[in-house]
Parts: sequence; C-alpha cells; structure tokens
Amino acid sequence: MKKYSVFAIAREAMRGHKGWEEQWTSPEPKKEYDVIIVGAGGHGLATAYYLASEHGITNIAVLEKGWLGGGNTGRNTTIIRSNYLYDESAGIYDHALKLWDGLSQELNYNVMYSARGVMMLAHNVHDVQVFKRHIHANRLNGIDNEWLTPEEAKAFCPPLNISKEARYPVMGAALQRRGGTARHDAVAWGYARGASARGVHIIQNCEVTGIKRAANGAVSGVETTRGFIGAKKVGVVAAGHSSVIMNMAGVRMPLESYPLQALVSEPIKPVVPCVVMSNTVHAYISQSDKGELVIGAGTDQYVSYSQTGGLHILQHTLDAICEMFPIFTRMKMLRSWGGIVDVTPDRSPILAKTPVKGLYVNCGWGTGGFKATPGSGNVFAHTIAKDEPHPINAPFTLERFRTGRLIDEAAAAAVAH
Amino acid sequence: MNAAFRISGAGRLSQAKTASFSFDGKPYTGIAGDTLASALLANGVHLVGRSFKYHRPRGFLSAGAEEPNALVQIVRDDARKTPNVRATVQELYDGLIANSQNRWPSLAFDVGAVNDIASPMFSAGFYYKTFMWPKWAWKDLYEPKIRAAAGLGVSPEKPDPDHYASRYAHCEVLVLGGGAAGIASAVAAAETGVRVILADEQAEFGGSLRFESGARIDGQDGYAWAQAAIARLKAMDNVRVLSRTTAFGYYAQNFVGLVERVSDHIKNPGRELARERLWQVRANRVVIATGAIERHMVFANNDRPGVMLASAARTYLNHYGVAVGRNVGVYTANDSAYAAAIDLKKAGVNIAAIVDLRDNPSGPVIDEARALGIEINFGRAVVSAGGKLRVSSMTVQPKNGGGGRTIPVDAILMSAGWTPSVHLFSQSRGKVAFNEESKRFVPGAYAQDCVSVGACNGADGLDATVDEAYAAGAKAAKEAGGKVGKGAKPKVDAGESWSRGMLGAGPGAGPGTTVKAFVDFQNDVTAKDIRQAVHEGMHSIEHVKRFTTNGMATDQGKTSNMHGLAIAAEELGKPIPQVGLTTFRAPYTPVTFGSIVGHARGALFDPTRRTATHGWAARQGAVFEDVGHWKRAWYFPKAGEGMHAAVNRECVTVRKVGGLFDASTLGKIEVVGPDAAKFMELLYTNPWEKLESGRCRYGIMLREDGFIYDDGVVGRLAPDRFHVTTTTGGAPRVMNHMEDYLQTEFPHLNVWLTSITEQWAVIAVQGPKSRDIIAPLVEGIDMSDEAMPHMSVREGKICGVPTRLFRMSFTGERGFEVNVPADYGEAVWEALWAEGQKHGATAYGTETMHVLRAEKGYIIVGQDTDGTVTPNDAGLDWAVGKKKTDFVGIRGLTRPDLVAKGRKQLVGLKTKDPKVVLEEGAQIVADPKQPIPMKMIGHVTSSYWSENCGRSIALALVAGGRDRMGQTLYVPMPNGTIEVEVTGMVFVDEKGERLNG
Amino acid sequence: MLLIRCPYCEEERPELEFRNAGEAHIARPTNIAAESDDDFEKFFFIRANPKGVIYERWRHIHGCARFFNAVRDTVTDKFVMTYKAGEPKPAKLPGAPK
Amino acid sequence: MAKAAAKTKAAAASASVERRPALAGRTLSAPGVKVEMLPPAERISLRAPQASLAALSKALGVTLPAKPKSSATKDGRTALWLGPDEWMIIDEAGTDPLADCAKVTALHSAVGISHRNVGISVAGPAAAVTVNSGCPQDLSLEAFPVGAASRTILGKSEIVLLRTAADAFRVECWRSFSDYVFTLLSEAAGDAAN
Repeated sequence: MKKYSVFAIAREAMRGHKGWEEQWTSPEPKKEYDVIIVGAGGHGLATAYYLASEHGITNIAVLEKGWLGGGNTGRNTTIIRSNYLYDESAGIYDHALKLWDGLSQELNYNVMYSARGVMMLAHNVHDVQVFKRHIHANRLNGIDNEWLTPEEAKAFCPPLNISKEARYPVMGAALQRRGGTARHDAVAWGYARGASARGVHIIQNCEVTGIKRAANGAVSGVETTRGFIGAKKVGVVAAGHSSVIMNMAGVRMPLESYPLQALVSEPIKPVVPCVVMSNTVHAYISQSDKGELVIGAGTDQYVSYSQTGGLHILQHTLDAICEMFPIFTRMKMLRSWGGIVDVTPDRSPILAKTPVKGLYVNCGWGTGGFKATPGSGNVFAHTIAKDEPHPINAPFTLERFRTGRLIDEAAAAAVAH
Repeated sequence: MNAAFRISGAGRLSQAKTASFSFDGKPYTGIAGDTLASALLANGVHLVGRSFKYHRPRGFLSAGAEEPNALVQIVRDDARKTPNVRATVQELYDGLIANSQNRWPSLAFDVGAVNDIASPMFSAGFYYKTFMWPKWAWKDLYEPKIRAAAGLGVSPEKPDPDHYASRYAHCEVLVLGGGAAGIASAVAAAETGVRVILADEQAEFGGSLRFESGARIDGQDGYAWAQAAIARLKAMDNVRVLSRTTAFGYYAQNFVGLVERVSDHIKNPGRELARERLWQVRANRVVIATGAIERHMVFANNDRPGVMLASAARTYLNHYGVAVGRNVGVYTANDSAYAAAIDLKKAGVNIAAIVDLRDNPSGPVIDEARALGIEINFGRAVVSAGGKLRVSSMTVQPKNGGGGRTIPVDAILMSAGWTPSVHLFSQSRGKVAFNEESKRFVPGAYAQDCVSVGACNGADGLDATVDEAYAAGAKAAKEAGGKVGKGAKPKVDAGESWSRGMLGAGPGAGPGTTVKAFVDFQNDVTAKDIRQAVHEGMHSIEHVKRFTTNGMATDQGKTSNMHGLAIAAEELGKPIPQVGLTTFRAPYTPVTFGSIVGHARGALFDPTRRTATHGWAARQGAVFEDVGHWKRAWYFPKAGEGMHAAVNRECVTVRKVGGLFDASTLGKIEVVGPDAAKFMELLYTNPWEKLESGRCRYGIMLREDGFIYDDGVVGRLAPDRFHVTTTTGGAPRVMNHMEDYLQTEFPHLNVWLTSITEQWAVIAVQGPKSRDIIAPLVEGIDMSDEAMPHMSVREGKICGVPTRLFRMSFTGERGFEVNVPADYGEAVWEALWAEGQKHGATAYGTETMHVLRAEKGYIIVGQDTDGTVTPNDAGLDWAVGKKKTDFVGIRGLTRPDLVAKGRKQLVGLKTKDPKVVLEEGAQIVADPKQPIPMKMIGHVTSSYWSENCGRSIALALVAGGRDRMGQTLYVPMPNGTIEVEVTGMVFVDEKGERLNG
Repeated sequence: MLLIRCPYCEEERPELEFRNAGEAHIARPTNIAAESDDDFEKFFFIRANPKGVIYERWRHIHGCARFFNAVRDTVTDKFVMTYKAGEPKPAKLPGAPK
Repeated sequence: MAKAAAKTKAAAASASVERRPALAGRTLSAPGVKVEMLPPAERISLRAPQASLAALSKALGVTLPAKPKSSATKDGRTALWLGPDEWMIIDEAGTDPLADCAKVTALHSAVGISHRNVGISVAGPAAAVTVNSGCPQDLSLEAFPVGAASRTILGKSEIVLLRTAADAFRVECWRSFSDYVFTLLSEAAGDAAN
C-alpha cells in the first residue's frame, strides 16, 4: 500500500494523478476462506481490518451485495459520541471513540473525525433529570459529558434559539466535547483500503443467498450469487438485512428493520459549529465540511426494506429544526434519503456468538451504529478470532432477551442518534 | 431605455414596465417578466458567481432550474436574506437586491481563486489523503480552513418573518409539467370531468414552447396555444392550474409533494400572502411530463462565463428578448443548437461559427443555417474556450486532432443532446431503461399508477409528444373514473424534433488529457477527476459520485450525471447500463425548510394544552412547566419569592392547613361494561373483582415484560363502571395499551373504554383542613370519615354542578380530588379558593406536589422508575395480586434476571449533612476511594429540600437497596463526595395517621 | 405517506390516521404464566422481520380506533390486503400464484 | 312509525358558578371562510354491540347510523358514526342523551363528554380548503358529502369532522387542543381563498 501524504499528492499532481493505486482491489472470490464477513459496510470492513491487523487472519472475504459502504454507512448522519448511560454501552461506545481519535493515522486515510462537540438539549424537567443522570454516570465512567446552562449552550452554538417564549424553551444541555462527526464514506473506504492491502478480499455485487451448515450443525460456508464460498467462520454484519441473513442459518432474531430518513441542506458558510440533538423537540443537526446542514430524526413507524419513507417524517424533522433554529426556514433541503435500521427491543446492539457454531452476528445498532464502527469492528474481530467475546461486547448477547438482562438505552434513544 | 443586449422586437415581454434592481451594489434596470438572469444578461452581465472548490468565475449555463452556476443571495431586508437562489429562476421585481456568493473581496477579484492555480493538488478526493499530520491539526487548523472555503451562500441570521402555507389536495389526474405534453394531457383529462391538477415550475406555462420558435399548434404559435389552453383549463371548475410550482418529491401510492412559490416574485407581498405553499397531493393517476434538459459539451474551460446551453440562449432571445452576446460561437453534437444559431442570427447577432462534432449531419435546420450564411464546421470540436471573466474565443480543431484555429467569440452556445427528466419517475420507484440507440435512460417498468409522456419519456418531436400526451391524459382520466371527453386532440401544424447527441468528454478532454473540462460545474468536477476515481478503484457509479462529488451540487446533477456516467463507463470499459445510474432522490430541486414546515412554527409547532384553571394560575403569577404537551403550574411565587421559598411555603402550608392543586392533566379513562372488573384484573397487577363500588385502589400497570408501565388511583363507581386515572404523560399510551389488549387479546370481554381526561377538571384539595374547605360547597355527599373513608369515591354536586369526589391523597394528608365538568373547573376552583382562603390554604404547583409525595415515599412513574423497574424493585410487591393467575406482565416478572439477587431497589437516602441536597441523577457508589471507572450501584431518582422535615430527602434506586438499610453509601460529585445513609422511603408520618388527621 | 385501507371504515385513509402495531398473529398464550423462558422470548421479542410479505397490525387510531391486520410487501411498501382483527391469517393472498 | 321516547331535558341549571367554555366567542373571518367557536352542547360517547342499537336509537330519538363515515340528525341531535361500535352523540337542543341512554337496559356504554370536546364551525366557500390545510382526507363532496363524519387529524391534533353543509364543517376537538386547532384553522383560513 503506497502511503498517502501531502508529498504523495504533490508528486501525483506533477503527473496528472496517474500513479495512484486502486484503493482496494476487486478480486474474484476464492473457493474458501478462513473467515467470511457478510456485509461490506463500515462495521464489516472494520471487522475484516482488525482481524487482519490485530489477529493475523488475512484469508478473509467480505461479501457485499451492492457496493461497499452503500448501506447505512453511506446514509447516516455521522454523529459520534459515547455519553451513554449504562456501563455496558459506555464501554463499547467509548472504546470506539478512543479508536476514532487516531483512526486517520491508523488507516493512513483522512476520515475527518472532528471532535466538534455533541450537545443534547434539555427542554423540560424530565430531560434535565435524565441528562444529569447521564452526566454523573459518564463522569464516574471516565467519559466526558458536561452540563451547560441555556446561555452556555447558546455560546457553544450561536444560532440556537434559547428564547423563553419558545414552545419548548431550552433549559440546559449536556455536552460531550469529544463527540462530533466524521466523513462516512472515508471510514468505509479507509477500512477497505487497509483491509485490502492486508490481503482481505472485498467482493462486491455478491449477494449471500444461503448459509450452509455441516452435519454437526456448524457453519461450512455461504451460497452467493457468485457461487458457493466455504468458510468455517461467518460473521454477519448486515445491518437492516441481519434478520434475513440469520434466517438462512435458522436463527430468528429479536430485530425489526425500519426506514430512517435524513436530509441535507444546500451548502452554506459555517453556521452550526457542533452537533445539536434534541429528544423532546425531536431532531438533530450538524454541518458538514462541505457546508451542508445534515439533519435527521426518528424512523418511520413500520417495518420496511424500501429505503424510502414518508414526507411527513421529514416534515416533523424540519418542524423541529426550525423550532430550535428559526433562522433556517429560508434554507433549502437539497437531498433526502432513507436507510434501513435494525432495531432491538432494548435499543442496544447484539455482538455475539450465536447458537450455530462458527456463526457470529453483529447487528441491532438501530439508528446509531456509525459512531461505534471502529469499536464494533475491533471487538467483533476479537470475538470471531478467539471464538469468545471481548469483555467489552460480552454483555451484548442474544441470550439477554431470554433472561431479561437488557441494556435498555431506549429512554436515551428516543431520537435517532 | 433599452439595456444594451435587449433586442427590440424580440421576446414576449413588454418594454413598458421597467424594474430597477441591483447586483453586488450596482444598479441595473430590467423589465417586468424578466428573471434576474435575463435582466443581467440584457445588461451584458455574465459573471455572476464563483465555483465551489476552485472559485472559478462563472456565468449562466441555463435558463432554468438546472442552473449550477448562477446562484446568488437575494436580500429583501435584514431578516430575509435568501442564499443560493438560482438567478435563472428568480423573477425580477422592482427593487430586487441580489449579491454574488462565495467570493472575497469581490466577484471579479476573488482571493479564493488561488485554489484554481493550485488545482493540480486539489484533485478528486485529495482531502482523504492528507491533512492528517500532526493529529490535532485536522480539527483545529485544516478543517476550519476547508469549511470557511466551502459552502456557497450565507445563512440568514434572523428569524424569518415570512409565513408558509400548506394544504392537502386530492385529484384523479395530477399532471406534472406544463409544456406541450403536460398541457395536452391536462386538457384530455379535464375534458372527462375528473379533478385535474396541473403544475409547472415556471412562471409561464409552455415549457420548451417558450423558446421553440418553430412550433405551431391548432393554427397558433406554440406558445400562444399554450397560453390559450391554460386559460381554458383555469376556467374549468374541475381543474387547478399551478404555476411557479415544483413537484419535488414523488412518494408512495401517488403522493406527490409540490411547492408553490407564492410571493418571491412580488415586490412587497402583503401579509395575507404566504411566501410559499406546500401542496401534498394524493392522485389517482399521475402524468409525468417533465421534459428534457439539454446537456453541455465537455471541453477545456467550458465553464467560462458566456458559455451556455443553446436552448438557454434561445430562451433568453425568444422569451426575454435578450441576446447573450454579439459574436456567438456554437458547439454542438445535435441539431437543436442550430435552431438557436438561426434564431440569433435572424435577430441580428453574429454567429461566428457552428462547430458540429458530427461528420455529415443533414436536415432542414442545417440547410437553413447554411442558407443564412452561417459558417458550419462538421467533424470538428471546440477543444478550449479562451478568456477568464468572460469567454473571448474558442479553439476549434478537427475532432481527431490536427491543426486548430482560434475564433474570437463573446459567447459559446453548446448542446450535447437532451437528457430526459426521469427524476420523478425514478422517485416513484419506476425502473429506468437505457436506450442504446438514443443513448438515453427512459422510463422502463412502472411501480405506481403513473405514466410518462413527451420528452421525459423519450418522445422526439412535438407531434409525437402531443399525440402521446393527449392519449395518456385521456386514459389516466378514464382509469380514474372519468367519462369520455368530448374535446379534440390539439393538432400540431409544425414542430421541432430533436436528434441524438453525445455523452461524455469531447475531443481534447479525453483520456490522457489533463485539461479542466467540466462535467459538474458547481462542484468543479472535471472529466479527469472521474477517470481518476475509476483508476483508484471506484468501480461503482455511486463510488465515483461520492469520491468526485459529481452530481451532488445544488443542481443535483441535472446536466452532469449522464456525462459523468459515460466517462466512468468508458474508463471501466463497460457499457453504460452496467455501470448504472445513481439514485434520484427527492427533492427534484431544492425546497425551503419553511415550505415543508408550513404552519407548524411557533405556537403551531406543537399543541400547547392548558387546563381549565390555567387562566387563574397565570393571574396568580404561577410559573409553568412543560409536561408533555401540557403547561402545568410549577409553583406560585408571591412577590419577591424565588422558587425555593415558594415551594417551601407551599409545602408547609399544605401540611399545616391545606392546599389546592390542579390535577386535571392526569389521564382519566372510564371503563364501562359488565366485564369491567375482569378487564381491570388483566390489565393491572392488583385484584379488582372485590373492590366495592364507591371505593378506590392504587393500581399498577405493567408491560408484558414485567416492568412498571404506569400507575394511578382507580375508583369503582358502580359494579360495571371504573374511573381509572393514569400519569399525565402516560395517558395516550395507556389508553392505546388497554385498547390493544381489549380489542385483540380479550375481545370476548363486554367492556368499553372512553377517555375522559378532558371531561373533568380535577382540583386536589389536600391538608388537614381539606374537608372543611370542600364541605360547604358540596351537596348530597356525606363527607364524614365513617361515610367516606380514605380511598373512596362519591358522586354528587359541588357548587351545584356534578362532581365525582375522590377521597385520596398524594401528599399523605387528608385529601380529596374534586372532579367537575371542565367548563366549570375554573369557577369551582375559585369557589374552593375562596373557602381555602378562610383557612389560610395555599395554591400549590407540581414542584410542591413532588416534594410532598417524596416525603411520603410515593413514586412518580418515569422519574423513580425508568422502564427497567419491577413492582418489587419499587417496593410495591403488595400491589401485585398474589392469587392472580393472569395479568399483563405476570410472565415477564418471573424471568431469570427479574428475580435475581442484587437488583436495584427503591430506597430512601438521607445525606449525613442534612443541609446538603443531592442532585437528581447523581450516582451512588459503595467505595468512594476506587479509581475511575467506578463501580456504580445506583442513582438518585428524586431529591428535594423538605422544609417539613427540616432537611434534605431523597429516593434512589440502589442495588440490593433494601438489604442496605442503615448503611453508609457515597455520592461522588465533581466538588467532593457526599455521604448518605440508606433509609426507608417514608420521611413524614410513617404510620399514615395524617390521612385522617 | 401511505394510504391504508381500513377494513372497518371500508375505505383507504392516509397513514397519518394510523399507528403501526407490529407483527400480527402472535397470540398471547392463554396460560402465559406457564410459558418457558424460551417461549416467552419468542412471544415477546423474536420477530419475523421479513423482507417481502409481512403480516402486521395497524390501529386506525385517529379514525375508527380499531386494530386490524394488513399484509404488505416490505420491499415496495405496497399493501396486499387488510382484514379485521381476529380474522385468521389468509391462507392465500390475492394475486398470489397457486 | 314508532315514536321516539321523549328526550330527557339536560340537567337543570342549578349551578351556582358560571360555565366558562374554552375560547368562548372566538371568531375569525377571512375571505371565503369564517371560523368560530360553537356554543356548548351535550355530548356522549356511545359504545354498543349490534344487538343494542335499536333500543338505543329509540331512546335517543335518532337512528344510530351503521355506515362508516356517516351521521344522522334529528331534532337538534346528531349521531356520528366513529367506529363499528362507537358513536358520538351531539345534542344542540338542550336535552341530555346520557339520561336517555340510562333508561336502556341493553348492553352499552354511555359516557358523558360534553365538556371534553369543543365544537368549531368552519363555514364559507373556502371551508374545505381551510380544513385541508391540516386534514389529509379527501374533502370533496363526492368523497365527504354533507353529513359525512369522521375522526381524523388536523395538523398535530385529533379532531372529529362533520360536514354540515356543502360549504360548512363542524370541527370537534378536545378542550385543551382547541387553542391549537382554532389557531391553525385561523392561519389556514387566511391562505384558503388564495
């Protein structure tokens, strides 16, 4: 892998950028691999990358039915934070946050992680109680999250409306300064490049149509639109399609897949310096490096794989944005789109071994998986390599729905995140 | 006075009515009916913007919504500055103020243009490869610079004083696009009598008839026919004609979003006019008649101001009467640009040369151009445009290479062919198909009840278009229930026909070249950027798009997508359909947030629910808090009192004398029917069958998973009638939960549920004097302890109006809740208040209510519980019927983790220092000396200063809490650790004697 | 915004009047207290989440307030049919191949 | 023809305190439409199985309609079909439907909601457009004829909509939503004639 740097760019600039290598190769699938990852989104590619870079397993295929990074990775609003309530959640999201810091250097690919701060607004006494609970728990877990008065919130994000006359006046905010955003495509591409350079095969336009199991019940490989591919270990990282893939192995999941829409405005000069989220008013916003306001909120209400949703959902989202930022009514929506988010009953992910030997699953990230990408891939790689969970993902089992040991972040996840 | 480039006798605007405007501070004059673009061009102004990345000078590419370059800021006043307005769409009004964007210090001299010089460094995706060292510098150094350079216009800085309207509409046939096709379809559909809506984004209908000088329909000039047809349609009751209206999104089941620009073109719109109006239309059938968009030619420096689409120049001439230059070159790969050259030539503009990439084309327009004496060069290409702030020349070469010559020009008109506008069809989830012969994506398989007609469907020629459109309109109307129409199909006497064209880079910009031949103007994507993306492994068109940002600018790739695709396909060595088209996403053109939001701003953002006594409380100076949609009185400060003083006074007064509290927001459900008790048994953990009429019970509702969902006091009014109360926030979901079980799991039960939350205003009267306050106003109810003990309910009258009088207490004092019909609520409150005043009672708000209940250890669901708490955790096991064999949640409660040891249990906490009030949400540890991350064993759920106890009190969820009574635990805070003792949850009157006190 | 045929109102109404209520035909066990942990998990948490035909519940909450069932394709979001609560899962769908 | 039982007069005005209806007297006029608060009325929510309908109809003096989205009116009393076993009775004649139902022994549930709801009149040629500003139903006379009644949505509030004439609607909403509903209708009224 040729290193990227400003010097490399200067060199290439002299020769019309003809010397760049392919960022990832497009090989034909082999008959068999040590590990197959189903799904070349951020989490799947990161899993392959860490299997190769930390566990010495490079005979890996990442199978993707479309184009890499084309699912939720390329459709999300790129919010990164780790100020979750429960120890288990804080553990995995902060593991990810620590990896975000330094990921560009690790991958030699600028993923544009920008710790611009994530500010969550409190609009009523209940919000204040909930956020304070988070702040105190985070502090004792070593995770930054601080309380801001309305005036401090306004100072941190000048266009915010903190008028007492607002329908839901801002009563304060919880700010995680290490939170922020990253460039979604770059994350997928950076991991793909890093994995590909270590020998991982990323096979696009290759849809998994079945999971094969040997006589002893263990996984033996997958059927695909490009033929059978063998592997003793298969990791399913298929986001909204996780139920579909897991069903192929006879494993029924506690998941439902919903449309989640987002939109961007036309680009404008910098105006929103951080990420602002509101559960009560129900929307969130940040501004991309390009200048687009990046906006999202909740899911549509029904199970769907259509990657589209209703206009009324966007209406509610923009109602909320213009309530928080009345100066934005003259801004224009440039693009809207939908993803398919797989939601568990407790709004926490499943990263675990499954009842089928050799089959592992990483799913259920709901509306907030992007932020976990490096951490998720990292511990999932460990789970696959060692055939046992990393302590960080050990609580995120499938069994918790039988025992009742849920990790219920639902209250904090009332708005997509 | 005519502007320099306005040609007298040309165009359709009347010169009589002028309009003054300014651009970048310089005054100009246009005429009524101009767009900002036509008015500037009439004044010879081409330079209007700077590009996104390289800050290259830019002029007008188009005359319509596809415009990538000419984006300006329109300033109405201080609060109404609109960024990124397409000058080609903005209609001129007298006094219009426009400014250019993304330049500093000025449009002509922009420092950012240094990026153009350094552009070899800024190749596609360069930012992914650098700015990584040192690590901190991305956020603090590089990113701020990149951000400052990016973006186009500037956000408004003040709240928008304009308003936006919204409406739903239904029709049998919705026609999108008001060119010849759309009008023909609308006419055919309208004649059948069905409801028709016809929408077009332009101010005038006609579409390409606005510039097609050769069209004649029904014996009239094409444009005149269009106006006449529109006038007829407008006169019909069953037709709604919407101009300035963009169909931006096509959603499921023929639901289409339209935005009508109501007043952006008016000088001083009255307050009665919305700025924009959203139409959400549900149509039985949709006819898509969105036309086609001309593509530019891809050659070096094709972005110089003055280089534009041929059809745009024609529109400026034939509609606005404006010549885009005096010495114009033409570069084309199809016939339509000839028509532009001919029209301009006839208007007296010199045509320097037509450069045609094709080898030996023939046809009437070519003959006519030749007859007019225009120089025509076949098989040749424009390989470069000269000039900087304005095009000054074009360099022409044989297309396969060889010696070239430079021709001076002040404008270049180009046409690479026409791209059908399949955006809305594609948004409808229809599948496009590539027509190999015409090199176009056209509608293939349909997913909804719609049909595409005319140029967007690949129809060539006006005759074919009108034929197809009229038939489709009639068919759609018939399918939607229309009668047979009695009209006749419009007859096309003459029309223009477009031929094919080319896709991708032209000669001189092909593989191996490094020239800046723009594919996407706004985002500065050149042909070589696309090739580089492919070279770097981006084999999917989606990767190419994202890596280069081709097609992601505010014009949504209307002119660039097909060229980009063709270049990528060529580089990949694959046919175009195999590389695929990127997805078309709503909106078709950008729409304002305001238009989407409509009325839902300010007071209409969300309903504000107020109780019947709100006015009284407001007059008393109450401070309100938001609880769900409700405004509830939080506390009632007297003059000079802060919140704490007010709450302390209210708390003490209630326990000493009494207090009035508005409990109206609590949900109330009347459960009626012979099986009412059976139903209650299933929905609540408690037993109900044996509850006597006239008595009340505190009930707990679980979800099936065993966690507390809601609680409230339930009164049995009669054997078959319960009056159930819920939490304020829980009211709607509890009702839904109960209906769900009743309708789907227990439909055999004869019982019905009715929400009576708002039927009854509820005035809680609590405190030792409560009975004395109420009794004088009550008729027909014996309020003695014997006749009406704690937890009972009676029906009677108060102040002569019906009441459901509950004896119950959320304070631990003797207490009542007076339910009266809501319209009487305030007057009855006033009567009770007058009685209360005699005893020195107080009005109190939600904060005091919270303190008083915490003093008694009563929980608030949602505060002391959070969806993970069982009745046992909350110390409410007594409320779970032990002999019951079924209730919702019975099985969830016995799951392994719910019966495990060490669960968090609700307990009381007392700080060692009684003056210290814990913070709600504060975390609790057993060992304060441990390092971070600490092992947290619980958190404070409720915490108050209790004036009645003379100390702070708190409730907390603590792991194994009830086994820790008397233990010392710790609450580590940023400024020191607080010691607390675990206690019971009751801080006042543990024996409960005050209930009868 | 979907258009949903309410089997009680006997006409199509806009989605805004409805609330989705999850997968259909998951009956609450009559003797739920006796269910095993596994069976309870299946009843309460496990969902088919199909890519294709889904049997789901809706409530016409801002209309006739009835719960009912629908068959819908989750890829196209098109409704195949709707029917009243309590009616059995259709053995054959309209338009389905034999 | 069976004569309807004599209707019961609404409770005598024994109140010693005044009734203060929400937004009493509020009106708004715009070109083509007038929005105004209606005076208080007696209302019940009536629930009953098929077998009880005849007895209830008789007691109420108005035939409970069986057809979805319809209503029946007689002598100032209107029965609105809201669901297959649900009707709202609005009495503007000062008689008490709750008392009338109390005499019926057949299975049913009658609950008084006179104060829960308020009525708002939207009348004039632009009435339908005004309501359509927030109501997504097709309000053409073909789809929503005179007498049509339906629970539905207006913006972010639930309403019950009754068409009382070709160009007039009665909008019923819960008391605390009346400010929102009235304000939305008022703002929409200003745009409706455009």
